[in-house]
Formats: sequence, structure tokens, C-alpha cells
Amino acid sequence: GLPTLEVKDTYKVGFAQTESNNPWRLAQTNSMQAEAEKRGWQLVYTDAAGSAAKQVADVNSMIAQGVDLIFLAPREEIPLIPAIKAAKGAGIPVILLDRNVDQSLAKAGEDYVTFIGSDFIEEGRRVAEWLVNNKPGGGKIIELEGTAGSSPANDRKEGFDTFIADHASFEIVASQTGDFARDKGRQVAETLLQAHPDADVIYAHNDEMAIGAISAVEAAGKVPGKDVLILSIDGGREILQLVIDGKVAAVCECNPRFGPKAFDTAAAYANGEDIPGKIINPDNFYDASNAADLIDTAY
Amino acid sequence: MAAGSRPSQKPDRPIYAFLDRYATLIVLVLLILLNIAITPNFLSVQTLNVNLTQVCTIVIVAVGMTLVIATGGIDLSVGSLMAIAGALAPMIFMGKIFGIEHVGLAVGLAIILSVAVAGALGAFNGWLVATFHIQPIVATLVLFIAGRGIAQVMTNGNLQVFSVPEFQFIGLGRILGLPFQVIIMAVVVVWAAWMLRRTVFGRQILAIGGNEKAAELAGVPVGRVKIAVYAISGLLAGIAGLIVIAINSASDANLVGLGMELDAIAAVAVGGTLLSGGRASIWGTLLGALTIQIVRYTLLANGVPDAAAMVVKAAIIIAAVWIQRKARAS
Amino acid sequence: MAGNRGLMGSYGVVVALMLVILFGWLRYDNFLSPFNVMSVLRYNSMFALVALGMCFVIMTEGIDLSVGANAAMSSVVAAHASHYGLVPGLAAGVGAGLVVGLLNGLIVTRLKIMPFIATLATMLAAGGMALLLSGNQSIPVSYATSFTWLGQGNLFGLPVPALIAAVAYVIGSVILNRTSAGRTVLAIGGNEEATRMMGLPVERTLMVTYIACGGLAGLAGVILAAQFGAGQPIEGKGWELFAIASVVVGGTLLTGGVGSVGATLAGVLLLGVLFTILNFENGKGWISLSAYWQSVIRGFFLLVVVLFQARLARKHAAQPAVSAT
Amino acid sequence: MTQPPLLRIDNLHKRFGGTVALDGAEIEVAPGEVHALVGQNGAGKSTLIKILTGFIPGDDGEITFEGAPFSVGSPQAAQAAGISTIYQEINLVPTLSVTENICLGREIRRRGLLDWRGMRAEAERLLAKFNMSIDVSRPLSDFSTATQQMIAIARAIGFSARLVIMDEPTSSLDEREAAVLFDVIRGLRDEGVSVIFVSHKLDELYEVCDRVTIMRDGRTIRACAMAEIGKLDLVSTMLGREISRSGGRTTAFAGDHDHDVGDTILSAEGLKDGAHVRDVHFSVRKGEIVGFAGLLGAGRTETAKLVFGAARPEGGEIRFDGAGFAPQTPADAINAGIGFCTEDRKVEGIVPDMSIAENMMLALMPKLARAGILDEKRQARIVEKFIASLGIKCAGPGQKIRELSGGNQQKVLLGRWLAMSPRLLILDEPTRGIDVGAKAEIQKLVNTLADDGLAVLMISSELEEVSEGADRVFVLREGLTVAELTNGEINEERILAAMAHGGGEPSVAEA
Ligand SMILES: Nc1ncnc2c1ncn2[C@@H]1O[C@H](COP(=O)(O)OP(=O)(O)OP(=O)(O)O)[C@@H](O)[C@H]1O
Ligand SMILES: Nc1ncnc2c1ncn2[C@@H]1O[C@H](COP(=O)(O)OP(=O)(O)OP(=O)(O)O)[C@@H](O)[C@H]1O
Ligand SMILES: [Mg+2]
Ligand SMILES: [Mg+2]
Repeated sequence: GLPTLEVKDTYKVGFAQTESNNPWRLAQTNSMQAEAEKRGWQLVYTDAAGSAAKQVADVNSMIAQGVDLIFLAPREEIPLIPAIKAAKGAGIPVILLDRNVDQSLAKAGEDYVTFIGSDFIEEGRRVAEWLVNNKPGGGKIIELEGTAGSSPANDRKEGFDTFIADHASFEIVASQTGDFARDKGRQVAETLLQAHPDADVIYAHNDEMAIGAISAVEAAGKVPGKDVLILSIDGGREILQLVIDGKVAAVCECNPRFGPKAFDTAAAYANGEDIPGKIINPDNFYDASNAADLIDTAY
Repeated sequence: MAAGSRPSQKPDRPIYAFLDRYATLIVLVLLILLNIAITPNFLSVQTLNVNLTQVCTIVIVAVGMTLVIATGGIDLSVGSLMAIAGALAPMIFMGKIFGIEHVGLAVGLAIILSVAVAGALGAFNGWLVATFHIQPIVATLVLFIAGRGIAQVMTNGNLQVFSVPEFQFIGLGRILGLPFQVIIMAVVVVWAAWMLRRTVFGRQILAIGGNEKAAELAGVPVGRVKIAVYAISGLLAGIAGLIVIAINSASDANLVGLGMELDAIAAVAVGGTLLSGGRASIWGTLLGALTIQIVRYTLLANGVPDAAAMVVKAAIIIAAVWIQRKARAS
Repeated sequence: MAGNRGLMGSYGVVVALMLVILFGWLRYDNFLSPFNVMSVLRYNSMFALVALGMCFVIMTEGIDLSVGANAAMSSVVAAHASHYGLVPGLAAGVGAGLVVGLLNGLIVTRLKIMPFIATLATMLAAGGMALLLSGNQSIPVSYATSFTWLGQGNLFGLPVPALIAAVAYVIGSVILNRTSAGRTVLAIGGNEEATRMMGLPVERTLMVTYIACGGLAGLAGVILAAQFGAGQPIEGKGWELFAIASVVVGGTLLTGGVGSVGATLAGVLLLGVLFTILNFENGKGWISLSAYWQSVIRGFFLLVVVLFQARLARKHAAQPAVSAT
Repeated sequence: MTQPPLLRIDNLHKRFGGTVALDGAEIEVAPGEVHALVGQNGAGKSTLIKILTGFIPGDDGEITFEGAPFSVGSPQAAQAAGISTIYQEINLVPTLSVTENICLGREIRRRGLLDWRGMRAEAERLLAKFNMSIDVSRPLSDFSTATQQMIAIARAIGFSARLVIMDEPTSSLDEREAAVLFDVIRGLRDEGVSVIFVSHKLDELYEVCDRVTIMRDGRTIRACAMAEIGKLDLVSTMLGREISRSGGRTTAFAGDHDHDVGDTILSAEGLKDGAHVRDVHFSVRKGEIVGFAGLLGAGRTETAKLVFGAARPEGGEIRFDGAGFAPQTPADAINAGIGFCTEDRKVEGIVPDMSIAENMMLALMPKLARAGILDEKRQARIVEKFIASLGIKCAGPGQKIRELSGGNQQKVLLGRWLAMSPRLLILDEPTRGIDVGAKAEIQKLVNTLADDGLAVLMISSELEEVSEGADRVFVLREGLTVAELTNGEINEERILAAMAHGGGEPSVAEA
């Protein structure tokens, strides 16, 4: 069974972050830190700089420091299993944030308390669905993938590609990695637009690459939103403004503000409440119809 | 002892002499011909435009790297210095450090200060190398690690988004139809090529790389030249950093210039400059960077997946450097 | 030991390591708890292996930038093979590493391309192969076989990876100090042309050095797969710089010709313990030390160490030498 | 010759790009014979040796060794076949200990592992043959050029070889050390080992060699017994022209020391550097050639480096041109008008990948530039002039200096300093490794320069050079100036006496 958490006034909890090299992660970290401060809990924060192995070492050092509970945003599904097992062995409950772990190796309610997060596959699927519904004539799609091998890239691709495969009027003419980065996304989009001048949709796995793609479309002498539809995932404030401006067609939100829910869940767990094994964040979906109304709620 | 000093095996053949001069150029021309054959929509002005603007920053940084390598050194910190300059400039022109009303003034100050800071940090590299005789890889590794951290600390890791056309001219502007960044690149390349061939400073750079002790005993101010060379590398990295953020209307301390050191070093090597110092070819570096750019373009445009593209790129780097070496050896 | 006299800073790094450990012990609870010590050793054993190979390559005045990508690729291969058991997994992973090492050796000795560029290219290639062989996914290892023992098991109460690394270092030290191959490695780094003129087997030694470095990276990849239960195609980024830094902190000069295996190990541990200390420091106060400050501190620390070594080296150089004829 | 030869090379050819280095060279060496190989700088001696030992491939030719066709691809293979070589430039590994430099390649092992104690003993045993007792566990770089040369020789004879090749082994040895070497060579001969001996010092050849092969322009011109050929004959065969000698002198310095000696330009008092220079004083006047004599390691080079700003003194005073002088860098000294031609041209002289012109102009270049921009026309004129006047054998001013033979490299370096028109020129072993023809030219040149008012400080281990060339001689021993000899007093005996045990303190631990 799971380790228990006694009821206390304040806790010392760990937050093992994956990396901090993009706005989404920063927003997530800020949200966690703000919430800890609000409640007066001590937060032991580590940053694995994109390495699953280092993240396991980070968790181990939290265990050695004797934290009460660990929030873990796992870098990857399988390699973080040893960390979860080690925490369990040391009697420290773990709550997973934003990415899950392999269910055949570790189970919610048994090895870790719960997973709180979004469903990346679902995000990709929702973007594809919007596209099919709103562009009846079909289209030629350029896909800007996230960092090769990372799970959001893999899942957002899978969700989108699977849905599109069922609709013959749409074709993915090119799909290349832009590393989740604005500059790389722009360069890749520039090149792909040159090689595929007939492309009229760009689907980017995150906001940064979508913004890069806008520059690329403009540099190619086309009008974003008109000649080329741009779709994205994450839904930060900057991209919502671009939706309002008509440059971006639609965005699926992936909310990084985990703090309140994560800490609530921890407190509920201490109180002995029943926690479901999976808590899916309700993600908004933005397009021209609602962006202006919702921009103030975006991160 | 450098590999280049090994005795050659091949007898004299004119074909090699020809290759020696034009090896990189030939590779480049072949690649362009290949693209005309296979890549859709290749022959267009926009293709040229895309490739030239994408290669600009690499060339600018690689020119500085060529000079550093010519002295027998290497500069791993260029990417981090790009990030620092890129983080600093928006802080200045967006008035986060001191309020300046006049946009032109603020932008001017931002450009000058941030490039100067990058140059000063470059000089710091040179100072470590020259004064303490710390090996260049290690000396510049310090700022490679700490430099990006400094940029991140300055901005707290946050993206700085801006829209300041006066500043963004350096990345997006055009003069007589030519992208301004391409003009910067051309000026840098021409200046460096001229400097290396025609000035005392250039000669001294090569002498230090060729035999530092002998150069010192012939009156070359070794320490000063080294500091200057690393400072130039830093300055150029700073300029490249500003161009990158100007194009993107945003500065991301985490990503600006990431991996640039390896791109630049690869360009220098493919361009035929030996990493052991004492020889350098700025035009070679330009061609090397263009070659790598075209390879990247070819692979992307033809839908080669990233993983396979990495393997192909590796093979082409080895092949290009090997042809160079082969040509040299004869 | 004869020939190691040029090596400065090897005492410095041991002293620094002790000081840092002492600092951690005094400042933090549980710093020297068995759990923490074991997990630090288990984690850093991968870097220790990579740094050992790097140390030998650097002593020849070479460099191997491909070790990180190599380890990642080998971890994928090992994960695939782990379903056939411990030995096949181990052999396949190390074998994959050896192949990359062989390629490095061939490019450096046959094509005579500078090691920096040669291994920069193989770094790209191995990284690409890692992704190709894994289909961009982490590959789970078999828990049905005993393969994971290599990473997660204990022997004599010590982590298996740490023991593997310890054995590798003992062998490395004997090779360096007590075999002609080891001395030839140093000779090549001291002056390659002279070594050739002295009639020593330069090409063969270089080949073996790069192959061994690749094999050690492969072994690190096996441990990576076994310890974390998956072959990870995108791990290993920056390992080469970590290894180079460890070697340099251990006082081995990048100009080749001098080096110490033991001091390299101390260098690895010093950097590893420093990481742990930064993590513990985060847990100390209510304000977390931002991850960004960590890079600044690490860079600064490296600077202090190399400046310290530069001073030691200069002091040594200033000592008069006697030569009576 | 009655016995079959040990080594026979026939019709050997080698081209480097446009340069023909060997053009049908041949040589025949009998067992147990010390064979001299002579020729002008660039005649192809070193190239022949490098091909024989597999360091570089030849283009064409036949080599027979021990009666069988012989061809090896590497020095390693040559060594295994019984040919042990000391190359012209010292080629040992500076960072390794003396023991390793001597023993690597034929290590002593115990239970498969290196036996350090045994190897140290072996190294000490070999060095003892040369009357050397040094700490063999120190890195090679701790020792002076001469000591390193002896170590290289010790390494070579340590291999039980059939043939030992020595390419200018004595160029950095003093006479005492050379004498020891000759004893060792004779010992080898007595054991039936053959030796090929390359040297530009003719007296040495007559002292140890049995036969001689004379090369010119890559061809073998003549081979005969040493006794069959007189010195003059040998030299004119080598140079390819008749030469005549004046009045019993062995060097080309003018007969009389009659330069117009002016004011003192450089002087030093109580100079020390905390290590090798302990208390040196000397002075040089305009138009004067001052010689520095001393055994190897006496501190002459170090003294020169102090004057030139390449090392910092710990005490004492230097005056240049009447004022106190404390150069911080060589650039300071060069600006003051001092030139310094170093003894180790490979390490401290040439920039190998640069052309002859660039090497020659390295020191002068900043002065010829306007606003930092090179004046290439003027440079080219100066370079042409010196290539002609120094008789540098090369394909043209654009040729890479590393492609030149050792002697011609030395001339380029001399050109570097002469082009500067210095006020004081320091020459450290200026004729080391230079053939007799060029040597005479250089000596003549130095003489003319002094006549024109240049002050010259000449460090030389060749006694004749100092005794015949110098107007005044300072003898250094173990970092002390132990004697000053002026015009009338200068002769070899007095210099030798002062070098060995002249002046102040009693000598320490004579081996
Ligand atoms: N690597 C090379 N590349 C081009 N030319 C070379 C090379 N090595 C030697 N040479 C040329 O070959 C010729 C013979 O050189 P070598 O070194 O054999 O002369 P040497 O007789 O040993 O002269 P020295 O007495 O000065 O040592 C010279 O003209 C030299 O310039
Ligand atoms: N790199 C070095 N490291 C340590 N000791 C050195 C080094 N170079 C020279 N020495 C020592 O310094 C002493 C003085 O050397 P120096 O070169 O000044 O003598 P010298 O009279 O010029 O003889 P030489 O003709 O060999 O140059 C010698 O005893 C030598 O062993
Ligand atoms: Mg020679
Ligand atoms: Mg000397």
C-alpha cells in the first residue's frame, strides 16, 4: 500500500522539476512556488535540466533530506520508476504532475498517489478535430514537432496524426522537429514552406514554435491566418493575443498552473480522503470565438 | 603534434592542388546541383533568402571562432555570450535597467552596451588563456556553463517579448533589398579576411598558432593578441545574439545560441581551417557554414527525419574535412 | 610513480573533495547517511566510467565528444538485448559502444581527422542512431531477466555500478602505470611525432584508446539502461563536458602527456558531490536556490579549481631542476 | 671490401612536391664500421635516413640490409629489424621521465607488468656509459638540450641493434661530451655494430669514422675511406667547388680583431635568475664581437634570455645604451634594438607552417607597417635580398619553412634578425647544424656586421668559433662569470682552462 502522510500545520515537500528552459515550465514552477509560499510549506526544488537520470538522483537527494511528500514532474515514463519505488521504500508519498509513468511498472494508489495533468494525446486530437471541422475543403499540413524523443512531442503527434489519417482531404506534407523553440521552429518552418509552397496549415506542438512559424509565413510573403492557418498547443497569453489578432487560428490549452490543485491534493491525501488515480486538468480550447473573453485567464 | 605535420604519402598530382583550393566550393556546388535536381521549388530568390538569413549568425560567430582557432585556441562560450547579449539588450531598450525616453537612443545604447559586455567577457576568456595559461577548452568552458546561467539569472529565465522596429531592423530590415543581417555578415567576413592577410595583427595571430614560443621570442605580444582575439570572438557572438533576438521579437535566455559553439566549430573545420592553429581561411569558413546550411536545408526540405539527418550530417562533416585534409597533404 | 611528476593538482583535488564532503557533513543532516552515499555512488558511477575513457583519450592529446551520445545509443541497444538476459544485454551495450569507439579510432588514425571534429561527427551520428534504434521512445528493459541488477542491485552491500566502476579504475590505473601501452598513451600525448620516431606503436595505441573509451561509454550506457529500467535515446547530453571537466579538475592536462586515473575519479566525485550539495542547499532554506544560480556556481567553481591548478603548475615549473653532467 | 655489406642503398629517389630531395643517392655500410655521411645543408642526408627507417616512404630505390631486400613502413619496424636511430631534431617525449624515454619500446617486465625499478637501473646503467648520473625519474623536459641529446643517444644504443644511425648527434654537445660519445661509438664498433654518423664538424669525422659517403644535391658524389681523403678535398667535393684556406684558420672570421670598437652598449652586473644564473657580469661594445664560452648548462642561454626579456632576473643590473634596462617581454628588447637568434630553432625559432618570407619578416613586420597594415612590397624586397645574400636554398620566398633543411632554416632565422638592423645581436649557437660552406658565410657576415658597428654577443660551444671570432670572451661556469679574456689573451687553452676550473669557487661534483 501507499505510505501515509500525517496531518501537520506545515510540510516540507519536494518538487522535482524536469527542466526550466521554456515558458511553460517556468509558469509551472512559479505556480508551485507561489502556492507553497501561500500555505507556508517548505518547498525543496530541484531541476533535472532535461535528464531523467539526474531527476532520479534529485528525488533520491530529497529522500535523503527527509521530505514529507514529493511532487514529481517525470521527464519520462519508464526511467523515473526507480525514483518512485525508492520514495515508496522510504515511506514518502509521490504525486505525479503533467506527465505520467508507465502503468505496467507502477500504479496509482499503490506506488504513487495520483497523476495530475493533461492528456497530450487528447490535446493533439482536439486540435485535429477543430481543423477538420473548420476547414471543410481539406488542406496540406506542415507539422512542427517538439524535441525528438520527448513524450509531449510523441503524444501530440500521435493524437493529431491518428485523427487526420481518417480524413482523406487532409495531408501532412512535412513533419519535422523544431525542438519546442521559437528560433528553430521559425527556421524549420521557413524551409518547409519553401519546399512545400502549397501548404496551408501549420500545426506546432507548442506556442513558441507557432510564433516562430508566424515569422516564417510572413517572411515568405504570405498572410498568417489567411493563406496559412496556424494551430498550436499550450495557450499562453502571448498566443491568445495572436488568436485575437487573427494570426493564429486555434490553440489547445495545456495549463501549467498546477500549484493549487497539487497542494490541495496533498492536503486531501493527508486528511485521508480518497484520491482518484488520475486527475485530468480541464484544458480550454481557444479560437477566434472565445479568445478575447478568456485571455485574462490564460497563464 | 598535429596530424597535419605527418609526412605525406601521396606524390604530387595537379588534381589535389586543385582540390586543395576549391574542395569546399566543389562540395557546395555539388550540393546545390543535387538540390536543383531533387528539392521542389529550389530555384527561387526566396530559397536564397531563407538560406542566407539562416546562415548569417553562424557565419558571424564562426569568423570569430576561426580567429580563435588560428591562435591554436577554441571558444566554447560563444553560445552563452549570445544569450547574455540577447538578454541584456531588451532589458536596456525596454527600460528595465534605466529609463530612456528616446527610442533611438535606448536602442543604440542597448546594442552598444550588450555587444560590449559580450566582448568584455570574451576578453575575460582571453585573459584566462593568456595570463594563467589555462587551456582554451577549459577556460571557455567556464563561461559556457556559467554564462547561460548568468543570462538566465538576469531574466529569471523569463522570455522577454518585445516589438521595437528600430531595434529589430538588425534582424528584419533590408537595405537595397538585401537583408541587413546579410550585410553585417558580409562586412564581418570581408573585414576578417582582409585583416588576417594584410595586417600585422593577422600575421601575429597566425604566428602564435604556428609556434607560440617562437612568436613571443620574435617580439609578438602574445598575451595582448590572444586577449584581443577572444574579445573579437565575444563581440561577434554578441552581435549574433542580437540578430537572433531581433528576428524572433523575443529573447529567451535558455535557448539563444544553444549549441552554437559546435555549429561554428563544424563550419570552421569543414571550411578547411585546422583546429591545431597556425592556419586559417575566412572564406573557407564562409563556404563551410554555407555547406552545412545547405545540407540542413536539403535534409529538411526532403523530409528526412531528424534522426537520420543527424547521421547524414555526421557523414558529410567527416567527408568534407577528409577531402580538405587529403588535398592539403599533397 | 615515475612519469607522474608533471601532474599537479592531483593532491589538490583530493583535498578539495574531502573539504567539500566535510562541509556537507557539517551543514546538512543525513548528508553522509548510507542511503545518500549509496545513491550518489550509484548515480555517479556512469560518469566515472565515461570520465575514465575520456581521461585516456585526453592523455593522448585527443578528445572524445561522442561519449554521451554513445552511452545513450548503447543504452537503447542494451535495453533491446536485455530480454535475452543479463550477459547478452551487457555484451550488446558494450559492443555498441565499442563500435562507436572503433569508428572514432578509424577516423582519427586512418582519415587523420582531428579528434575534436571526428568525435563531434560521431556524436551526431550516435545521437541519430539512438533515436533511429528506439523509434524516438525510451525502450523498457526486461525486468524478467536479471539485467537490472547491473544498475539497481547491490553486492557486498555496495551498489553494483559503483563496484563495476571501481574495478574499471583499478584496471585503468594498472594499465596506465604498469604497462607499456599505458606509457605509450602518455608518450603520444607528450609528442606524437617523437613517439612515432621512437618506434612505439602510435596508431595501434590510439585505436585501442578510442575503442576502450567507446567501450566504457557503452558500459555506462548499459548501467544507464539497467539503473533506470530503460534505454534512453536522449540521455547523455552534456556528459562529454562533465567528463572533460572531471578529468581537468583531476589535474590531467588537455595538452596530453600527463594524467592520473585516481585523480580523475576524485574529480568525478568532487563534481558529483557538488551537485548533491546544491540539492541539499535547496532544501535548507525557505527560499530555493534557483536552478540558474546553480550553473553560475558550477562555472565559478570550475574557474576556481583551474585557477588553483594553474598556480600549482606554475609553482612547480619555477622549481629549479638539477642536471649534472 | 671483403665482407658483404651490412647495408646497401641504391638509386634512392625522393621528391617533395617540386623539390627533389634525393636523386639517385647510394650508400654502402660494412659491418662494424663507422660510416660518415656528409653533405651541404639540404643535400638529402636526413631524408635518406628517414626513408631507410620507414619514417617517410621513398619514391624509388633499392635497400638491402643484412643481404636481403629491406623495406619497412615505420620506425618501429626498423627498430625491430635492428636499426636504431637518433634523428636530427631531438625526438623524445618531453613529458615522460628519462627512464621511460630510454626504456619504452623494450620495457623490462615482471609478471607482465612494468618493472620500474629494473627500468630505472637500466636507464642509469646506460647513462653511466656517458658519465651521467641524473635523477632518471624526472621528466625529460627538466633537462638541458645537451642532456636530452645524450639521453636520446643512450636510448638508441640501448637497443641491441646491428646499425645505429646518428643524424648530427653532436650539434648540441660540447667537446667533452662529444669525446665521451666517441668512446661509446668506438665501443659499439668493437662489438661489431655499424654506425652511420652525420655531422658538419669535420674534425669529428676524422676522429671516429672509418669511411665516408659524400652527398650533394641528393646524389652520392663519392665514397671512400676516411684516410683517403684530405679535409680540403672533402670540403670541395661536398660543396662542388674549389676552396682555399688562409693562414691555418679553421673559421672564416677575419684574421685580426680590428673592428672599430666604440662605447659600451650593453652591460650587466651581478645578474641572477634564482636558478641557473647566479652571478654573471659582462659587457658588449659597439662594433665588438663578444664571445660567451662555457660548458653546456653553464647558464649562457639563460643569461641571454634575461637580457632579451624572455626571462625575468631576480637580481643584478642590466644597462643598455647608458641607461638602466629591464625588458618585460622580448618585444621590449626588440624595440630597444636587440635581436636574439635562439639555439633551438625547432621549438623557439621557426613557425613551421608559415612561409620563408613570413618567418623572416616576423620581427620586423610591425615596423614596416602603416597603421597596422603590412607593406608587402617592401617586405618582398627585403626577403629577396636576404635569400640571395644568405644563400638560402629554397623554391622561393613563399615556400613553407618546415620544408627546408635544418641549415637553411637557421639561415632564415638569421635573416629575421639581420633584417631588423639591430644595434645588438645575440647569437646563440649560430652555426649549429650548418654546413662548412654556409658556416663560413655566416661567420664572415657576422664579422662584416661588427665592422659596420654592430655589437654582437655570440654564444658558442665551438671553441674555434669563440677564440677566433671574438674580440673579448667571457667564460661562464655554473652560472658565474669566471673569466674575462681580452684580445691578446684569447686562445683555446685559456678558455678551456677557465671553463673547466677557472675563477672563483671550487667546482662541484665533477663526474
Ligand atoms: N617535408 C618536406 N617537404 C618538402 N621538402 C622537404 C621536406 N623534407 C626535406 N625537404 C627538402 O629536401 C631536401 C633535403 O633535405 P634534408 O633534410 O634531407 O637535408 P640534410 O642533408 O639533412 O640537410 P641538413 O644538413 O641541413 O640537415 C631539402 O632541399 C629540403 O628542403
Ligand atoms: N626547460 C628547462 N627546465 C629545467 N631546467 C632547464 C631547462 N632548460 C635548461 N635548464 C637547465 O638550466 C641550466 C642552464 O642552461 P642554459 O641553457 O642556460 O645553459 P647554456 O650554457 O646555454 O648551455 P646550452 O649550450 O646547453 O644552452 C642547465 O643546467 C639546464 O639543465
Ligand atoms: Mg639533416
Ligand atoms: Mg645554450
